[in-house]
Amino acid sequence: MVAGLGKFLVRRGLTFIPTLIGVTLIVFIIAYVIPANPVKAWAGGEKASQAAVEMIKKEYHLDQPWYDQYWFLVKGLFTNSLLDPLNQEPVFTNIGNRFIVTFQLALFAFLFVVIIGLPLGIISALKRNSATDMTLRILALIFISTPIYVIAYLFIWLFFLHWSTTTLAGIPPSPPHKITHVPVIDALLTLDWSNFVQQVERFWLPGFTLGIAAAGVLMRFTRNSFLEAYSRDSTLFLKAKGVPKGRLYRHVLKNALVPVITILALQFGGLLAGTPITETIFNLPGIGRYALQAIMYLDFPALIGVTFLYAIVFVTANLIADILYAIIDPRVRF
Amino acid sequence: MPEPIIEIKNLRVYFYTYAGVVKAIEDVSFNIYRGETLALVGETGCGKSVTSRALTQLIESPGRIVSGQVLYHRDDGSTVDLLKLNDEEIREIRGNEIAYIFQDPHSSLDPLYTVGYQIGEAMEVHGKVKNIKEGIGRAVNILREVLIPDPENRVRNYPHELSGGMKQRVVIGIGIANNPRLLIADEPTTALDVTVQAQILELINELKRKYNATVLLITHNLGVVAETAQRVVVMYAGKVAEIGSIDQIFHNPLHPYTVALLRAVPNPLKKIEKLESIPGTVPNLITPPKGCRFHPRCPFAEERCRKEVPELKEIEPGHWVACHRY
Amino acid sequence: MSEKVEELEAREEYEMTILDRVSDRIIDAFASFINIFKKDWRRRNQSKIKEWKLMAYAMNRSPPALLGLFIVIIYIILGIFGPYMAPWSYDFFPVNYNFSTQLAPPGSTYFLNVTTIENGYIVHYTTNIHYLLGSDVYGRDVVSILLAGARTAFVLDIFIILIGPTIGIILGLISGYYGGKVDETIMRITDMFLAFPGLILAIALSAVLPTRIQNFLNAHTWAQTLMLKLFALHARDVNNLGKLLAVFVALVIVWWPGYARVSRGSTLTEKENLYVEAARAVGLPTRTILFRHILPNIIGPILVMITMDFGGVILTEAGLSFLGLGAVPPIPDWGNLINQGSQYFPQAWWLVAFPGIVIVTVVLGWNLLGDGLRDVLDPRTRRSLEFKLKKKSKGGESSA
Amino acid sequence: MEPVLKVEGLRKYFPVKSLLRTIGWVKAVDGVSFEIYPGETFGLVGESGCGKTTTGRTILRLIEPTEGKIVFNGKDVTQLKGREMLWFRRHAQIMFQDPYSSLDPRQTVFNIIMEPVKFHGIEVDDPEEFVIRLLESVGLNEMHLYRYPHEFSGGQRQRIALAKVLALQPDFVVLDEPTSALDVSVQANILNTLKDLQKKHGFSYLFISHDLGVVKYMSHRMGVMYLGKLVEVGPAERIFDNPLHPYTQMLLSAIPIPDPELARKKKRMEVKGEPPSPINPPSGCRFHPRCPFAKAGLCDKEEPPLVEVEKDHYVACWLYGKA
Repeated sequence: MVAGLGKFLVRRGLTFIPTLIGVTLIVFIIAYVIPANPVKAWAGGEKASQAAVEMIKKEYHLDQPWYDQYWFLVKGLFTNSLLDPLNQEPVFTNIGNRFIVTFQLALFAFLFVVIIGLPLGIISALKRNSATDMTLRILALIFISTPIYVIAYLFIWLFFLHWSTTTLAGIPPSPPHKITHVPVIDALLTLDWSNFVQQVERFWLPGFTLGIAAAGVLMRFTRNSFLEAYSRDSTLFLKAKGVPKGRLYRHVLKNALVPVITILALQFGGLLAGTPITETIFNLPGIGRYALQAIMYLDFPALIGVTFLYAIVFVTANLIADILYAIIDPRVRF
Repeated sequence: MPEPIIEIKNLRVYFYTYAGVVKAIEDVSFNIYRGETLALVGETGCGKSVTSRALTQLIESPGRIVSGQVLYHRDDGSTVDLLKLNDEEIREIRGNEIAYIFQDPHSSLDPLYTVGYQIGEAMEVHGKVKNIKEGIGRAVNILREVLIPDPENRVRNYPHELSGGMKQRVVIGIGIANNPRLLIADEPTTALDVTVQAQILELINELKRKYNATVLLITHNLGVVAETAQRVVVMYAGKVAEIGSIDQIFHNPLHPYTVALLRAVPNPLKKIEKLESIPGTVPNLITPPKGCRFHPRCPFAEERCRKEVPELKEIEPGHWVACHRY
Repeated sequence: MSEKVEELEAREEYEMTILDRVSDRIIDAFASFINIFKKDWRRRNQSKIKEWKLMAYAMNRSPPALLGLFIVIIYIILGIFGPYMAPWSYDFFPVNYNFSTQLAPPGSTYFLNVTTIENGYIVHYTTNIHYLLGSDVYGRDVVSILLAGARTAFVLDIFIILIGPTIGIILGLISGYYGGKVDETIMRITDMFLAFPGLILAIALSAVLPTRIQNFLNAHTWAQTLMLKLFALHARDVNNLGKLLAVFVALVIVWWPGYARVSRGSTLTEKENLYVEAARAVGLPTRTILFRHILPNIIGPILVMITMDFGGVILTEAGLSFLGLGAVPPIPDWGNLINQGSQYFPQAWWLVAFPGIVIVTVVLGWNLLGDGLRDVLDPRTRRSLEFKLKKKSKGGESSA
Repeated sequence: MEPVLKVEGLRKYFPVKSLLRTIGWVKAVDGVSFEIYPGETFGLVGESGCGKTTTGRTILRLIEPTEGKIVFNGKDVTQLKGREMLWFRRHAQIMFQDPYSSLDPRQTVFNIIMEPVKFHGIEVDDPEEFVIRLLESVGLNEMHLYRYPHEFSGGQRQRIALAKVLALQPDFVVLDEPTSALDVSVQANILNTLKDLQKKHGFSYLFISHDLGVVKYMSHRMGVMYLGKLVEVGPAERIFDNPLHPYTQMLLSAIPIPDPELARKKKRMEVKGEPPSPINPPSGCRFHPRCPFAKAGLCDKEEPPLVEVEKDHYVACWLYGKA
């Protein structure tokens, strides 16, 4: 069984390699091939001196053929020697701290997605075709239809300006003991309550805002998945066995979760994607905003770093989904 | 005189579907006698599965048991109407005193649990074992009983690791786990190959003898009926057409439907010049034909058949038919 | 118990409503219209016409879907005629040295001395400008921008959804039908695009593409004219088209992979159906099998997805302009108004609230419609309606 | 008489893949030879996974054969291309098992029947009249012309499929379990229609089924397949009266007989085991692990050839070979 799982993971992992290569290639095309003249922008805009432009060209191998440029880029990414032309720091060093903020934001959002989406989806399915179900279904559609940048301002007005239940400036310091490097988890692990409360106060609203659309998607998906699992013949057979309701629902839920897990993994990736807007509005120094900045200044080494990171997170989330999938569903392993 | 274990009286089940009210079975009455194998035969949609499921209220929404009685005679002499029991009471009977085997072993089992767990669960929910773990231990013996080779290792297998025939053995194992008094086998071999079918039927007969159980066998295959049952109930379009012993049904069929059905089946051991087919199609049960439901396809139909619903009448001892010709 | 049965039966009957008659008329008119061009069309497609009518009945019985349809129709009307219904041009802002019309709150009115050139003469006149929903940071009327912005959103929406999903569906069909190496290649490429968070890819593309697109536009006058007509913009905005179209290209690139995946999946299941093999057995070419047989059978769920994505495109497009990409002033755009408002929040709340309400309403409209279509496209719903209507009419006859 | 179809040494192997490598082959059809004469029905029986359906599809090149010759009206089908392939597609047809998925749900009956006719360029004066004529010949009528498949019952759909086959006036039709999804009363109807059409038009049928009773009713000659190989071939009557191969005997004893008296008298043979996977079939005679007469050292080592034991009756078993 374990051998089967290992083999499955190797097989799955292998298919990710071309994906990652492809992703860097796409970014390369976006960053180097499409723009008219990025070098000028890096060197300081239209007024850049010829000498500075030449120097940058040499430094980033821009005078070389495209495959050399690409190789330089990929090598730079893996050895973290690729410098951000704006502040001359290695790209991943710049990204490091920001990623923790973004990750923590996505974590909060994810938590809201799960605690709103799953139970409401299940309730909707259990009370199918009732008024409750109808209300919840429309609520889910409203969640999906409301853009982050609208809901964010509504919430800021309500929770920040009106009730002052959250804070919008700065970010709380990380707890002194670093275990996972994610502040809120570290605070929880080291039982540092004051820091934990600070983290929650700062992050719950952006997380909630970011997660609400995905929660709507999850609600709909969970409902359908649960109903589908409930309508299978195996459910009738369980009833015929004389299995009580509680245990029956446990069987159904476990079956319904199999597809839900894939969606959850995809949603985690999707939540990261939504961070540029949320971070801008809530003033959080994460990679979403870093990416925006990089784009505005045509700072392509930084952009490549960020997108590469996103792709890795996405791929990892998929891999985790596959592992969970294989753990829940014995059929996948073969 | 054989004593009945189940008496079904005027059972009526309707389905409130998107398309309207499907009168799936109407006024179905027959007895199941202790220790016999009773076959319920009929074509797709005739209501044989619905009847068998209605016995323990296993009717899913949008279906509904509209009226009728299912009198169940317990060993201690007491009698209960299964349709009057509440959810918990009927649950205690299902899988315990009355167990089911369904048609498709691939979809009956939960793919996410081992076969040992699923057998153990059947015992645990009826308090036959303290916990699932003990149940899994007992499952080994059950797998051995349904002739699965290497049962010690097989209990840890998931359903997808077994062949169709083996899965059906597991389903049978779940059925007999609590030593039921009535085993309802709903098309247990339809999804299987002939050679495997023969083995499974053999196994059911074997177990029936061993546990002295009663079997209700639902099938559309007249061959299976002839080889395994003692008595037959023939259903057509939600009603009972004819009841009798297998010799009565096969050698002296009375209902025109039974007669036609027997002439439509090719017998591989006989020389057949021409199969006879039944004209027309099975009626729509949302708006079933008035009078005798078979009259639009019946060669002997007369005015009366179009108007009056025929009653089930006993023509010779144990041989009942619902037809105006008798 | 039997009382309950009768009650259930009674509740399940339907009568033709006024809406049903209206939808019948529309469908009949449409059928007669086609009948003019194709001989015998109506008779040969009577089953299909009946099906359409039943679909309409199903729709008529779902208030949320009707609401969605209503919103969508309004959106389409505004998308076409919005710029011409606006009280002021999208780039009109009064310049006055005595007072500022910038960030005027909703309901305020200003008297203006206007100087323009008409037919070669300089004309002075006074008028007043009433900011029903306030004005933006330049002093432009929010109502006018919302109306003109409907066109921007609508044109982008329609063309992105026409192109992106079409590419995706075709690739998915090919990938699913052929399998093997073709499938592997297409799906790996799709995976690469899916591995990017859509918004990030769109952001990056809309940042790098404008110059190239602008260069192309500058070289091709016909393209310039076409785009200005499409978006109902003044000729002086020609230099802003590059940024606007960058969003278009970016979203098309972002929008195909999802469809490729879904239609590949459906094709894989659909090709297991024997009618596909039957088509091969009589020698039909692959093209016919793919587009005449498989596509019509998998299109149902995809149509639902497309309907809902009409909303999704609006959300993303407005999101990009909220971030300062794509449409920038003076091009009228809903997301851009919110962008402006975010800098003066909460003082200029109307710049967030009104475009926000418009976006949520339109997106919700598409989503409600899509959700309703899911039921309408389900054949079981139609069978049921057919039965209930038939039964009702029969009952009516006997009592009469 | 020249056979319509002659199959020689037909093989179809499907690769089994793991981690991009082929680790084995499913030998679905492994060296099958038979011929079908004009106006004849050749029955093919066997349990699921024995390769009978793959045989049918490979003959029509819906699946490309791995090896072997398929000669149809004198031409080797495996070599056909372009126009000649279209000729073959027109003259050799197939009717499928499942009437619910074999008709495109989005096409009217008229289109379903006319599409291949138009495609093959068959001249028809009045298409409507032509299709109505066809529908009438299979027991439907003009009322059904512009309806969709979902408006019909299973039996009616099989009739539509039959009308579609008739429209191209083929010489040869593969019938792949055409009635196994239908109820017995409808089945008899379809089988009789098939027989009548054969008499009228002189079709040759390859009749694939797992139902021995139906095969006996339909076939003139038949073959019994086990794990990709033909184990017994001969006139249908002869095989049922005197089954020679132990597998055929086992099948006949396993099949339930719809007559209690005959069932009681029937000679019974113990049914052992389940069919093994075709990935790694047993060596020698593939039936030997389940065969009560298997001789160690012979049946598990050497594969028995198909030999003529009595006139026109072939069997692949060492019981009749090396005496």
